[in-house]
Amino acid sequence: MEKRTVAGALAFSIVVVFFLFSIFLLHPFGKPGQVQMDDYIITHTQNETGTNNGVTSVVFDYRGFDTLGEATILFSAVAGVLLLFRRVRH
Amino acid sequence: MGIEFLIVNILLVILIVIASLVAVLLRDLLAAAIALAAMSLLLSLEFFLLQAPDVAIAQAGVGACLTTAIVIIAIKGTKRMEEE
Amino acid sequence: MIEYIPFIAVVAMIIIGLYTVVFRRNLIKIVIGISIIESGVNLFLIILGYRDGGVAPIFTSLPPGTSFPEGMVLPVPQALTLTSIVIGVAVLALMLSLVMHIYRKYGTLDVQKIRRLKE
Amino acid sequence: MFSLESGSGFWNPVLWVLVVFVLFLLFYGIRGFGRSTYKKGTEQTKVFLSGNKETSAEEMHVKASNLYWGFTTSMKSLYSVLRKMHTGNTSDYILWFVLVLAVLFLIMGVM
Amino acid sequence: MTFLETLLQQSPVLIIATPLLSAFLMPLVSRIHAKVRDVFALVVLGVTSCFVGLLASDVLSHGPRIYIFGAQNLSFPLVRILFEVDSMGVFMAIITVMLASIAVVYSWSFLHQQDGLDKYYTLLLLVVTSALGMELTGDIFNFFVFLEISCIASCALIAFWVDEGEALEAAFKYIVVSSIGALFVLFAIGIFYAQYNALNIATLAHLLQFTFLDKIVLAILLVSLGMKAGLAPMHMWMPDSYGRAPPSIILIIMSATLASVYGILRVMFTLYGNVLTTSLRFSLPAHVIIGWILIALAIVSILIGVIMALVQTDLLRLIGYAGVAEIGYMFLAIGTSIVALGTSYATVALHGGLFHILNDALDIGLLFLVAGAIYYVTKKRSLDDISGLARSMKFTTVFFIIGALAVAGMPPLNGFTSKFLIYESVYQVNPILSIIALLGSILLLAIFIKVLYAAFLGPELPELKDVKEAPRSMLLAMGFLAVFAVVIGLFPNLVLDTLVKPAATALLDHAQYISMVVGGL
Amino acid sequence: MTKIVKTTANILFPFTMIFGLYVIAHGHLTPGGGFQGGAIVASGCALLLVAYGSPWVFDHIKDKRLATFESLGAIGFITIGLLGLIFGAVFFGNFLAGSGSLFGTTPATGSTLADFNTGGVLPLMNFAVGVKVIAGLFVIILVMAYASSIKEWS
Repeated sequence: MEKRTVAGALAFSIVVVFFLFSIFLLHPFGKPGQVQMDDYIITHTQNETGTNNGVTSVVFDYRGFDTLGEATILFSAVAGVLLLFRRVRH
Repeated sequence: MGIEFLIVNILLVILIVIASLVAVLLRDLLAAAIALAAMSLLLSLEFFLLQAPDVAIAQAGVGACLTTAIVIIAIKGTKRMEEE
Repeated sequence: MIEYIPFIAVVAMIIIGLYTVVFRRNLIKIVIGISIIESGVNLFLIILGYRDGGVAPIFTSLPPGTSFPEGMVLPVPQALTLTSIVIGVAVLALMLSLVMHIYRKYGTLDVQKIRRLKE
Repeated sequence: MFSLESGSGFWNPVLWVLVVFVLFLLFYGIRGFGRSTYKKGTEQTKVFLSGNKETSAEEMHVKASNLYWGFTTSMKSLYSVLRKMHTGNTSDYILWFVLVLAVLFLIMGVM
Repeated sequence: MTFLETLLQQSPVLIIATPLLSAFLMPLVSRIHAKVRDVFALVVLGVTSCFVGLLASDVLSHGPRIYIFGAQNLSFPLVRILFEVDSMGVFMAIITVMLASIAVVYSWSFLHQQDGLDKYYTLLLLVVTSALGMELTGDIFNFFVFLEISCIASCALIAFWVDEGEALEAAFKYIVVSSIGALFVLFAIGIFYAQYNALNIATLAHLLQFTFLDKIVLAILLVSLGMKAGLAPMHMWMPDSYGRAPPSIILIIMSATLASVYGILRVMFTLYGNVLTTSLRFSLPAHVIIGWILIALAIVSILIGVIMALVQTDLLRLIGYAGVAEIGYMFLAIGTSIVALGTSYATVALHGGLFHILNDALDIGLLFLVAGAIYYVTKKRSLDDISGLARSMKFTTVFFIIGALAVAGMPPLNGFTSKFLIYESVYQVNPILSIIALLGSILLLAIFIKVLYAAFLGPELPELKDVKEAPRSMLLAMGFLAVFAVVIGLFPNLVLDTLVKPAATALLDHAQYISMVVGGL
Repeated sequence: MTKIVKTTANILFPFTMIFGLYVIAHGHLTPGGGFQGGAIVASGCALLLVAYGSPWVFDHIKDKRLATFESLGAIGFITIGLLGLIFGAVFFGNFLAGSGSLFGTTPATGSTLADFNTGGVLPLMNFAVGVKVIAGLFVIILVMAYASSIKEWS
C-alpha cells in the first residue's frame, strides 16, 4: 500500500472517532438544550417585524446583514463566472 | 416524539447517505450527477419532515434542479467517464 | 443511541465528502465531494434546530391548539441553512466553470496530471 | 522617544543611522590615508587571469538556478523530502489539512 | 447631534456599505468610460479610508464601539447581528484600505487596456469589503459569510488571466482549499450554536466552558483559519496562487489572508480568552499547549518557507514562499505571547506579532509589486531569463533593495523593528526558537541577494536591450510602500504607540470586549 | 430538441414562473421568499435552455442585460438597508413595520390568517432579492451552457 493511503486512512479514522465522540456530547435529536434566542424570536417576530413567517423575519430582519452578504456572494459568483467566460462570444 | 416519525427520519437519512455514497462511487459522471440530484431531493424531503419548509423549497430548487443542471452542463463541456 | 443516528449520518456525509476530495482523482468528483460536505453541514444545522413535535415557525393558518414558542422548531438554524445553500451553489458554479476551463487547457480531468505548479 | 524598549534591550534606529554615518565618515577618512598609485587607463585596471583571455560578461554570469549550487547539493536529502512533500496535487493539500486536524484532535482530546 | 457625530455613529456600517454599493454599481459605471471606472474605484476607496480614519480616531481615544443592525439598542438574547469595533479591528482595517488603495493605483497601468476590467474592479472592491467585514464584525456567522465572499472573489481574481492554464489551476486549488476550510468553520459554528444558542462572539466568549466540544471546535477553527492564512504544512496553495495571480491583485488577496490571521487572533484571545488559563490534564494550563501548537506550526512555516524559496526560479513564486515564512514569524510571536500569557514579554511578543502583520503587508507587498513591474516590462517569469535590469530600471531596483532588506530584517528598515521585538521576547521562552528565527532571517537575506544578483545585476541580455522603466502609476504605488517601510523603520514608535500597542491591549483585554455587549446579562 | 419537449416547456414555463413569483411575493406569509422563488424561476429558465438550446436563448436574451438586472436587484436590496439608516436611524432598520402605511400592519399575536399588508420592508427586500437571484442564477447557467455548447471560445 502507498504511504499516502496509509496516512490518509489513519488521519480519517482519528477524525471520524473524534467527530463521533463529539456528536454524542451534543443534545439528542429533537431536544435542544438552550433555546433562549430562538424563543425570543418566535415570541416577538409578529410584534417587532410584523411578519407571520418566522424564518423570513430572521433572514431579512434579525439577520438581514447576513442576507446582504449572501446576495453579495451570489453577485461575486456571477461576476467570477462572467470574468472566466468573458472571451466566449459569437 | 412518535417512534414512527423517528423511524421515517432514520430511513430517510440512511437513504441520503446511500445516495451520496452512490454519487461518489459511480464511474459514470452523469450517473453520479443524477445520484447527487436524488440526494438533494431526499435531503429536501428530510428538511420538509423536520418542519423547515423554507429550506426545503430552496434545497429542491437550488440543490436538486440548478446544481444538477450546472453539473450536467460541466460534464457536457468536459468528459463523461472518469478515467482510471 | 437511536436518537443520535441523524448526527451519525451527518458525520458520515462529511467523511464521504472528504474521502472524495482526497482519494478520488476526477475534478468533477472532487466538486461533487465538496457539495456533499456542504449538504452534510446543512443537514447538521437543521437537525440542531428541530424540536420534538414542533411545527414550522409560520403563524399563517397555524394548526389550532399549537402552543408557542415551545411548539415550534427553531428558526435561526433554518435561516443559516438558507444562506449556506446559496453559498453552496455559488461556489459550485465557480468551481465547475474553472473545471471546464482547466479541461480545455490541460485536456484531462485527472487531478494527478493537473500539477504544473509544484515544488 | 525614538527608541524601542523590549524589556531586556532597546533599539534606536536614529542612533543606529547616526553611528553608521559616523563610522562611514571614519572609514572614508582612513581610506584617504592610503597611497594613491592607482591610475585609470593603464595596465593596472586590466584583469589578469594567469595570462588567459578574459571571458565575456555573459559567460561569467551565473544563472539564478545555479547560484546556491553548493548549498542545495549539500542539503540534497532535505530537499528531496521537501520536494516529495510539495506534490502540487490538490487532493494532497486537503490531505495535509486532515492530517493536521487529526493531530490537533489528538492533542486536544488527550489533554 | 451634529452631522459629524451622526457620521461617526454610522461609520462602521458606512465602511462596509460604501465599497459594497460601489461594487454593485461598478458594472453600470464602467459602461460610461474606462477612465471613469478607474477613478471611481480609487475615489470609493478614498471615501472608505476617510470613514476608517474617522472611526479609528474615535475608537483609539474613546474605546470600543458597537453597532447593532436593525435596532437602536441591545435586546436581551442578542438576536441581532452587531459590529464590535475595537483597536485591533481598526488596526487591521487601516492596513486593508491602505493596501487596497495602493493596489488600485498600481492596477491602472499594470492592467491597462486588458479585457474584463469592469469585473476586475468589482471583485477587487468585494474582496476589500469582505476583509473589512471580517475585521469589524462581532458575530461569528457573519464572519463566516465574509470569509466565503473573500474566497469566491479572490478565486475569480486569481483566474484573471484565463489564457494561462497555470492560473486556472492555482484558482481551482485556492477555491477547493478555502471552501473546505470555510465549510469546517460553518460546522464549528453549528457546534457552538448547539451548545450555547448564541452566535455573538462576545456572548459565546462569556458562556464558553472549555468542554470537550469546545476543544474540538478550537482545533477545527485553528486548522481551517490557519489553512486560509497559509500556515505550514497547509501553505501549499499560497505560492501557487500568489505566483500566478496578476501581481496587482496580490496585495488584495494578501489583505484577505491577513484578515484570516486576525480571525485566529480573535478566536484565541477573545473567544477563548476566558478559558485560556484553565488547567488541563497533568496540571498543564491550556494556553501553554495551544501556544506550543502555534509555535510548532510557525517554526515549520519559517523553515519550509525559506528553504523552498531558496531553490525557486520563478520570482513571484519565490516571494510567495517568503510570504509563508513571514506568516510563520507572525505566528511565532502570537504563539509566544499565548505560552507566556500574563508575563511582560508576552505583551512584547504580541506587539512584535501585530507590528509584523503591518510590516509583512508593506514589505512582501512591495516585493510583489516590484516583481509585477519586472513581469510588466520583460514578460518573463523565470529568474534565469532576466539579467542586468538595474541599468534600465533604476527606481525599481532601489525599491527592490528596500523591500528585500526589510523582509530580511536588516536595520534600520521596518522589518527589523518587529523582528527585534520577536527575537527578544522569544528568547525568554526558549533560546532555540530565537536562533531559528535568526536563521530564517539570514536565509531570507541570502534568497533576496540571489534575486538581486540574478535579476538586477549582471550583464545586460540582448533581448532585454530596449527595456524601459515601469510606468509612473506603478512607480508611485511602489514608492508609497517603500517610503512607508523606511519611515516606519526609522520612527517605529510613530506606529507602535498609536496603533499597535492599543491593538494589543484590546486583544488582551477580553473582559472589556465581553462586557461591552454582555454587560446587562 | 423535439417538438414534444418544446411544447411541454412552453406549457410548463408560465406555470413555473407564476409559482415562483407567488413564492417571492408571499415570502413573509408562507414558506418561501426571494431566494426560493428566484431559484424556482431560474429552474424554469433552465427548462427553456433545455428545450430551445443555449445558442437560441443566448441570441434572444443578452447576458449583459441580465447582469445589469442582477446589479439593479443588489442595489435595490442595499438601498432598502440604507433607507432604514435614513428613516429608522440604523442600517437594516425595519422602518415600515407597524407604521400603518405600506406593508405596515402588525398581525395579531398568535395564530392569524394571512394579511398581505404586513412585514414592513420585508416584502420589498424579497422582491429585490428575487430579481437578483433570478437574473444571477439564470446568467450563470446561460453562460456556462453556451460555453459548453460551442467549440471555439475566443
